[in-house]
Amino acid sequence: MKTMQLYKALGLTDSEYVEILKRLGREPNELETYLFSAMWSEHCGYKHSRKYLSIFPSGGAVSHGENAGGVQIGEHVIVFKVESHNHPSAVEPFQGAATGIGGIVRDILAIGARPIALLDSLKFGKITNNFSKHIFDGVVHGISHYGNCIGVPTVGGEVAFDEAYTDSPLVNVMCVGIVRKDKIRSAAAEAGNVVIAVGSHTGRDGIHGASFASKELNEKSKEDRPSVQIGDPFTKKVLIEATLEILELQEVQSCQDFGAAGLLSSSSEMAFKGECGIDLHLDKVHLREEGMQPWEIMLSESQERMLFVVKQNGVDKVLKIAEKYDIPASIIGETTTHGRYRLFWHGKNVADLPPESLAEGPKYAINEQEPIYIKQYAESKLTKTTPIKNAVEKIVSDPNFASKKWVYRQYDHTVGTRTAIKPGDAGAAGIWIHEEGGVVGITIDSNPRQVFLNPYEGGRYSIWEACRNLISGGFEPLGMTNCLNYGNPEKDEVAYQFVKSVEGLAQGCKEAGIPVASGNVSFYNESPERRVYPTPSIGIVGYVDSPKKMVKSSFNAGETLILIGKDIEETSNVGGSLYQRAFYDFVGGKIDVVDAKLELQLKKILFSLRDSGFISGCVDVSEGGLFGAVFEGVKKANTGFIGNLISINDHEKALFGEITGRYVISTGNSLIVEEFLKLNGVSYRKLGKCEDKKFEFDGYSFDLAKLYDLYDNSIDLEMNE
Amino acid sequence: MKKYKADIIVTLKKGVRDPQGAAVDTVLKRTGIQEIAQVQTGKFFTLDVTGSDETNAKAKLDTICREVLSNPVLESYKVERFVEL
Amino acid sequence: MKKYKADIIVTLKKGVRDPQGAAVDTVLKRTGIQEIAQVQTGKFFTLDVTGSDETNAKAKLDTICREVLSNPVLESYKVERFVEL
Amino acid sequence: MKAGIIVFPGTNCDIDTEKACKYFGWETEFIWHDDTELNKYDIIFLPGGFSYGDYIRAGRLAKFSPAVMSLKDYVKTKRGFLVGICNGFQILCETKLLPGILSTNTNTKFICEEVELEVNHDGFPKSVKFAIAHGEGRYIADEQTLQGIQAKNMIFLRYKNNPNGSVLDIAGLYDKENRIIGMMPHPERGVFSETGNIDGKYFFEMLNKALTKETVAAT
Ligand SMILES: Nc1ncnc2c1ncn2[C@@H]1O[C@H](COP(=O)(O)OP(=O)(O)O)[C@@H](O)[C@H]1O
Ligand SMILES: [Mg+2]
Repeated sequence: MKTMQLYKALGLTDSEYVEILKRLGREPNELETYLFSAMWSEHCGYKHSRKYLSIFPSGGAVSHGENAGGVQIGEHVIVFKVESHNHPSAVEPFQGAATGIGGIVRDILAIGARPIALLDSLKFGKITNNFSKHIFDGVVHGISHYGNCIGVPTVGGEVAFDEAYTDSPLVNVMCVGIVRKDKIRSAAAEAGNVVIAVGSHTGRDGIHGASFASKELNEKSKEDRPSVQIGDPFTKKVLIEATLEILELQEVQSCQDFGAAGLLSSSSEMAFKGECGIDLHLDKVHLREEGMQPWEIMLSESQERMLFVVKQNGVDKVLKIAEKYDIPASIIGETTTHGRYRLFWHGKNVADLPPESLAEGPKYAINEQEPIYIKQYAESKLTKTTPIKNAVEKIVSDPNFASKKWVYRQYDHTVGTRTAIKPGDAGAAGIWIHEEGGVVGITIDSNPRQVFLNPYEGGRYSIWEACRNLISGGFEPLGMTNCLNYGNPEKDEVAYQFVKSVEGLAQGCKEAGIPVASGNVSFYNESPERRVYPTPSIGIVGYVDSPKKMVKSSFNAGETLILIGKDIEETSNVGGSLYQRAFYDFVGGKIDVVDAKLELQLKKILFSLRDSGFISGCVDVSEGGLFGAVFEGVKKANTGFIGNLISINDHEKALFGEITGRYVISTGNSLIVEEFLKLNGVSYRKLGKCEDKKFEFDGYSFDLAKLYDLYDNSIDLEMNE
Repeated sequence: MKKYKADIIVTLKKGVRDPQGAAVDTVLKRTGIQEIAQVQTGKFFTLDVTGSDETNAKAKLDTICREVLSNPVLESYKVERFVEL
Repeated sequence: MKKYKADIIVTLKKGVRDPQGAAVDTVLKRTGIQEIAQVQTGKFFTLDVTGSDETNAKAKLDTICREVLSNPVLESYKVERFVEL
Repeated sequence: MKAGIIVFPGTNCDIDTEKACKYFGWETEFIWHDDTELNKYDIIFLPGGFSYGDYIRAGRLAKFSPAVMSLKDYVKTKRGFLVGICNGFQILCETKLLPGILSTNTNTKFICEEVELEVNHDGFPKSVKFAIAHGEGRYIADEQTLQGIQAKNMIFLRYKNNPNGSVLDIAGLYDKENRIIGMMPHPERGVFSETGNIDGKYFFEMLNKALTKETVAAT
């Protein structure tokens, strides 16, 4: 095919092709056209998002702009990043999710860090839908299969079910690693070194994966066979150990993982970041299949491969380590001072480009006009109500609120002997950092309905809700990572959602004082019938310097419960609350606006109470509202509650309405705590007392055993029926 | 309604990597049992399927194979045996 | 040295519970394709084996099946195909 | 006292086991699966994980490793302790060092949780809580084998709420004659209070006691 026709077939636009001609001063050859099409795809090139992501604050983050970023704790850096594997998981849930884990682990590894924890943020269609069930089952199985096998505990995450995700499920996975500060590796290469590929043989799998991830899903996607890869966690586990051993070598100058667009992306980024040239001899790459062409070798997304740039005198050492682990390795090129990105095929120069022309693709501005739905939805009102007894049973058995044990029971969450807070124990997971003596708290969270109703405020809302997960456990939030899942950014509505929510997220991070260390963007999560809610998954990492300072999120019998922060009023905006969606299929109204000053004050107060030991439990109030927070806290201690929760006429809103800026705490010293709150001018309300076997409030009483049973078993029943 | 028994073999499509097969290969080689065995692994199923007649039952079996037992994205299947019970 | 290609099917022995088969049954029921299908699962392998002659190669194949591909406590195997390459 | 931990490609509880051994002050070394010199160890661990990816069956491919093939000799001549945890238990059964076999959990899913166990051993609490994390932990054996196990009083651990369908609720076996212990639960995950559970200490203390006595007697 002439390259003129080829570029269109590969998804490059006319204007992009003109841009390529301009940059090269000539026509690209066929191979070069392939290279541009992959590197300038949305997935690799971030062409619709790069312009906007630059507003994220990054000051204070370590390794920002590398494969993953992190925050410093003592002598160590905790590295973290989220990545999406939405599109592959929609077509092949098991392998799609498994290779998602494989991919994010490689990013952490490329920094030189040992992966110590995984989290996942999952979104599916309604659990009652058979297709969604199938995807849900497969995705969880895939994560369990891969994560368990490589021995990295999956310690937390979130799972939500909503019709909006029926055609485009979201599978976001987060990995956290640890590395000594002085051992961090960069992807930037220096001239005069040897390039070595280590790991699995390169095959024809995943070719075009990058452009596939940048497409809307339709019926034909099922036939996109080579775009989905098979994960090999066994080889990955061995590769992790081999890579960490190789990175101990002084002679290793830089390291990159093979991610989207495989060898092409990893090697061109190394050259670009290091401002050096690179010569690759593609016939030297170890291949799995015969007859592979240069473009296939460059674009293959075969899993479980790493790329190293090594000083001449370290080459043998690297090869020896690979041999010990029975992993294939080959010397495939060298870094040079000529500053060009050159490919050779049996000695013949087949591509010759400036690295920046690949790495720095086009940047597009997108529409930022407010779409009409925003006003319409803001003005819509909910008029229906449910008797409170039914409502309570409904919320505890709703799969969005109910226990996710069915999921995390399948994840090995204790391997590594670091898990200080297990899934299901609290809003954040806890990983013991014995190297420094404290515990890292990790959460991944999202508020898609709120972001949908008000992208900017929804962005701030999401940041603070994630922060509250950490703060309630006693952790100081330190750094953020994100995965931004949206529909097609070329459509006005989506463009607005994206731009405004990114602004809101950035603002939220500034208010919370946390840098954005890393992130990922996934567009085109829509089908002709449905589009996902704008769903930024927010991962936040925090720290507490001693395990003893962690605050439990269980409320014990005999303790008093106190609500601190905002209280629901008749005029409170509770748009986006789960109960509205779950009971009435309603998404509308206004969302509550975060009061950052209050949030910071509450953090300070909670940490003082934590340090003085007067508070024994704390739960942030989120999905399920005040009722949800109280129920979850007492459930964890297997006790009950007697008191008053309802403050306004609309009982449903009082119990389940979601607003920001509040926590429920439990204490055995309520007098002292109340005195302290008054002294500091924090508004609070005493709710009642925890008492075994009872669940009563405001004249309503419930069969506690039944509620617990519904909460524990709803998802199980749905999946095993 | 007639009832049939079917055997089905599901294998990975050409070009798709088979990590399990590769691991067995490594072990066979290590132990010296067999140098290059080119092991490829697959799944085997036996099941009963009902239908008004053979065509109908076979169509149903096809759906089962495509929708449940295999994923056409990665795998292909073969009906190895199909007999009336 | 002669080279042969063999297909092997490994199935659970009679009386050994097959949870995977039961799980497929559940899915079939859930999707409404088939009420009860009595699914039984097994494993399928294709591999190359060399030997001085057919008897020799077959003996080797037997070892591979018994020692690697199946566990006689639980499973039995059947050589489905054995052809010279 | 010297402990050795056999590491296969795919093992993932090697470091955890080492951490636990060191906590008890044992000199601890990793044994790469190609090594065959085992007799210098007083105790050998086959740790948890997915040796060779657990492809084909859990533990099946590991049995061909030189280290595993040397274990029979270690058991006979050195008479040190041999402890298989999780994948290690699976390997012990696949190599017939312990009777029976471990198969897919009845719910077909991987199960990770803390389970209550009934212990059958003097000097051990009657009941402990250990973590389990496995997909193939359903213990199976034929009638005759089970009779033998019971006759020799080999059932060391039993699940109180059988999570995986194991026959007779078997979670661990102890062949006292040959000093081989195999168990699905992970005592090494229950040593540090920072991670919530410390029941695993009983297990290491039990080994510590048995071995210290011998070391003292030998010197
Ligand atoms: N939403 C985001 N927020 C902050 N940083 C981002 C975001 N998306 C991507 N990045 C950063 O851009 C870089 C490239 O991202 P990505 O293409 O996902 O990396 P990789 O190619 O390693 O998978 C990384 O440093 C990543 O952290
Ligand atoms: Mg990367």
